[in-house]
Amino acid sequence: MAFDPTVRIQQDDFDIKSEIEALTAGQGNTGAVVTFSGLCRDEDGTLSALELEHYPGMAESEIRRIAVEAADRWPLGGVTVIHRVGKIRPGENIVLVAATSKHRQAAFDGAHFIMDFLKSDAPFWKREIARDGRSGSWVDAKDRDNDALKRWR
Amino acid sequence: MAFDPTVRIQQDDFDIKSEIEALTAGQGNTGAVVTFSGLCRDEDGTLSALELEHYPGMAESEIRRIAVEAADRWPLGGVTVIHRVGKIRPGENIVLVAATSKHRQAAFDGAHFIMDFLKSDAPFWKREIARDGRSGSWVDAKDRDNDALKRWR
Amino acid sequence: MVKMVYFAWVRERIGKSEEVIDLPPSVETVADLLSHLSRLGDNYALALDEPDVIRVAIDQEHRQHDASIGHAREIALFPPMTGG
Amino acid sequence: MVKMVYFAWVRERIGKSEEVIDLPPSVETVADLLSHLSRLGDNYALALDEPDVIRVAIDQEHRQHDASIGHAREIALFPPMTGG
Repeated sequence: MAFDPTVRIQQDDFDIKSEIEALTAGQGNTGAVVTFSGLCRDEDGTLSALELEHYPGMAESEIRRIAVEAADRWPLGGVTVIHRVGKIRPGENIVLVAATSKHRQAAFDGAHFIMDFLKSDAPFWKREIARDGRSGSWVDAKDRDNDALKRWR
Repeated sequence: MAFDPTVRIQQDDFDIKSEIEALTAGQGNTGAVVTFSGLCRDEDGTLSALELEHYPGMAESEIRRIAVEAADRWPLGGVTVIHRVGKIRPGENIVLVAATSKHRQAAFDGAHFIMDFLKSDAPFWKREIARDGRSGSWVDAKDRDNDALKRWR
Repeated sequence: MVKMVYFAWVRERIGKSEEVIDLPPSVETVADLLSHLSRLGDNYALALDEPDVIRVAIDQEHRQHDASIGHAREIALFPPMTGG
Repeated sequence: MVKMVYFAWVRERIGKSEEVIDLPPSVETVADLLSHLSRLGDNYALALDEPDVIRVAIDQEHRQHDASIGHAREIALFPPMTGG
């Protein structure tokens, strides 16, 4: 691997434009940038906010491990992953995965792979805070998130 | 299809952040945004610029046709495609494809599909202007761009 | 009478970006059109030297070489596309 | 002596986010640990009611239930992850 992935866990929002600029600055060989942004949905207007909890230390190291594995599988130029924690309102960003490469195929696959494994391996948990003021319920893990891993085997 | 894709061909650069905001504003059901940005590479420092030519009218309608086909195949919330023309320097943006959906798989597939077919079907041509001042040569189409279409059949 | 438009190196080799031409009745398909044009001069012959490479759009839609020209209003000739 | 850390509804049901506990020598695997904990009180029993669902990390690395605890310094218990 020719680079060190940028991994941040933070309460604040991120700026996708400046993250792309940081990834591509001075990288004359970069022809493709793929970004995935995960947003908080409003669940048909019923959701007031998500509360995001994580395992400090392990969350960063798992994301870094996944990014390094992606860089072993595809010729990536750089990777940035930012995951927000704390209270996140509908419409706000939750997570950013950005991957660069010389060509588009590697950038698409790398970003998609990182996102799929982040879902299943990175220790974050979401709680839904409903608009009717009831204390929230923890989001259940989805079968489709495990199914999504099959494409990479 | 529940939306009208945004398709623009322009000389000016685009701002990926404001394009994402335009796609997601008021769309409480959007949980995933995937963007592809294609950048002008410097070709190991030999390239001064790319000159992008297009077929006005047909370029827009082909991109729109591809976006509509993507929206028929996946449950997309919105699509934006911006392709620049004219002189583009190394490190600058050439093209943006952005797709939104409720879940990430559709957004990844939709953006990837649109980009693969844009490469093969949208009437744009690149000429390389070399740093040594020689008049440029037209870029040849790549076999791998045709190969890339196979995954969608 | 049909409007021809040319792009990229097809345009450069023919030496113009568009023109209106008269097609003889014997020109029925795209392939007929390409061989007709290539007899109009060295510039056309050079541009259409490898006809298999030439992409064709009729009224701004991609067409194969065996397609009928029909009542085309605008026919575009160009190399394989390299956008994106 | 091992530091236990709990997250999400495991943390809520046990009622604490971390603690240091003494493990009897009979606790050799993750599965042993889960059944040991579930006998420590109703809160643990509730949290670990469906042990198959519980994910485990030893020293911040994912481990299966048949993994040996060995010289673990920190063991984390949590539900399936729902980030991203």
